[in-house]
Amino acid sequence: MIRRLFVVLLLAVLGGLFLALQLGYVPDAQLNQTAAYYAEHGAGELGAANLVTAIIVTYRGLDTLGEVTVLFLATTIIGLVLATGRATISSESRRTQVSELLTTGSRLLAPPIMLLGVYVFINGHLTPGGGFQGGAILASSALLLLLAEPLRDFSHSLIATVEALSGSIYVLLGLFGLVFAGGFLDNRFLPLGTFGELFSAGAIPLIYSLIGLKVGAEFSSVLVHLSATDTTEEQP
Amino acid sequence: MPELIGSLMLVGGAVFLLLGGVGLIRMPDVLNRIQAGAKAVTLGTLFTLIGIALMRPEWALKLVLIALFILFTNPLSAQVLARAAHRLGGATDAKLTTVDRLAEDTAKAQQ
Amino acid sequence: MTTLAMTTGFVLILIGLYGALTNRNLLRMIVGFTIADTGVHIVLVAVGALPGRTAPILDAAVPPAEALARIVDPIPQALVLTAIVIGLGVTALMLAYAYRLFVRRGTLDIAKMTELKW
Amino acid sequence: MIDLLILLAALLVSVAFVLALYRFFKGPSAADRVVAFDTLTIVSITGIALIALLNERGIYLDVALVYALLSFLGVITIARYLENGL
Amino acid sequence: MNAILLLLTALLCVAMLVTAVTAIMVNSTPIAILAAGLISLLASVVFVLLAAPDVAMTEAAIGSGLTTFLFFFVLARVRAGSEDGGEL
Repeated sequence: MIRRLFVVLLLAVLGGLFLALQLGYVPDAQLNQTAAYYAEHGAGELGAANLVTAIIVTYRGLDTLGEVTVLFLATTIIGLVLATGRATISSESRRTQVSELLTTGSRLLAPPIMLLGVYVFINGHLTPGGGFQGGAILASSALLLLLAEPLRDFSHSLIATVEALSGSIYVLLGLFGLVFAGGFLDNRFLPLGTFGELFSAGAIPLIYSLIGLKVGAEFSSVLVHLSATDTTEEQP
Repeated sequence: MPELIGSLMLVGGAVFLLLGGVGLIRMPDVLNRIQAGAKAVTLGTLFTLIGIALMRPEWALKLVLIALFILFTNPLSAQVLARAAHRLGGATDAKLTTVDRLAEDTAKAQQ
Repeated sequence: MTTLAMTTGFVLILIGLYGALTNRNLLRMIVGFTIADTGVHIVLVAVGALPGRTAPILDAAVPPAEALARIVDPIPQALVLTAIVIGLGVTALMLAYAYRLFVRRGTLDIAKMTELKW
Repeated sequence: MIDLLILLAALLVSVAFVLALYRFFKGPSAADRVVAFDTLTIVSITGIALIALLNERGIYLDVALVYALLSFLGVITIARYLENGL
Repeated sequence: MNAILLLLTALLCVAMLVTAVTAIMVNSTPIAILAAGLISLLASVVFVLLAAPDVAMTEAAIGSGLTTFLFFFVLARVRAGSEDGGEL
């Protein structure tokens, strides 16, 4: 009981802090300096219609590289933690069969979902979306296949290859920017093209597609690792 | 004129959504609620999407795609859910339901 | 609208923290953590959303010349975008640890894990 | 006239949302709650389309696209969990 | 038109708060996880209202399928092993 009281006290202090923040908050009428620069020059400098994409891929590209690294580390640790956990719970109950409709439907729906993921990250510089969303959608199609056929063997080596290749090419493209254009991860070593078309904005679609493939491979590997935790033989 | 027809269809679809919601409250057991939640709501969403497509013809392609996806995915989830509810037991009100083909089939398959 | 969303975000953080601190089941603690995470995202996006403006994506509706006067702040959105993805990685990591703990101990009750108590 | 009709549609959708939410909180069995969850996601698609219409931004529809194609995954996961399939 | 958007925001915010309280207070773990998934779906609509479609798309893609799957998968493994945690 004393512990709960302590928790409530802590939350009350935190709530008071939040209340002060909330009451003192006045919404800006105009963009602040950084945002105004991005809004004014983003489209002209980089040729990207989606300013969020421009910030993630180019202006704050180094942060994104760090973030992808964090994600890679998390995935690796999950693989390590679960790889030693193969000897599992003894009372593994028998799984219920998948209904035929789900199997057929998943075979029908997985390709469109994958296609939507590719559409989302290729059009990342024009419409909402981009590599992270597209990667999550790609992993969702893997999830659908996993739900429909729990015993399906996903190729670990394929996932690892895609992840490693896209990661290396991503860094390589960043170095291209350093050599041929203004700096690391600069997208202007390819022509900027016409504003608002698919093949525009320099290397942004290329870089974001690579991020999408990498994120998709990482999430898929998390899902596959988790689902492979029991290796007990299943009744057909 | 297409704007007016579109907004009328929008209201019609919203009425179907409302009916689906009422059905979700009023229906007696899980399987009946799945009927209301899947069929009426899917129809209502299709109507609203078509209505908006009539109001803004330049968005029509995306709206049709959304409608197509809903037509593909919603029956699938409703069927899987209904099967799970049936397997859990207690999904139907025994006084109202007299025919249960899935249970018959399962019994036949196990023999 | 912005104020409403921001208040909701703050209250969600408090509710999620309460759940994470008072529950004894590890999975329930992770659920509370997820809720607090969502609250943080909402607060950050609400800070960047200026009233009466539109999304920072330039197309026929918002030509680049009008961008300065009509779009919201894109920087918090970029931050939150990456935060959500990292959040999923962190949640998956926590769940993997919880699963390992369960395999070792046969329980998810935090009160039964006593090595770190003194 | 058209504005009034859109307002009416938004109100009806809101009422449907509240009804489904009521079923989510009350629902005696877990399956009831999942049905309400499914309904809520589909009602939300209409909500997003309405928001896009009111803001005059067609790009918001992309969110509805992702919503329509992915929201059923959650329902299928829960259904498989309920029938001991995971 | 602004009134409608305000109404929708208020509705979604109240729904999120009530769902969060449910997720914390309810006794069964699966329903708590379901409520957390509902919060992230509602949050993605709020993000659209706050003019952040990118964030909304991320939340919709990740919150609905992947998070729910991870939680329920671990929960199913735990339920297979013992009694605590998995009852409905």
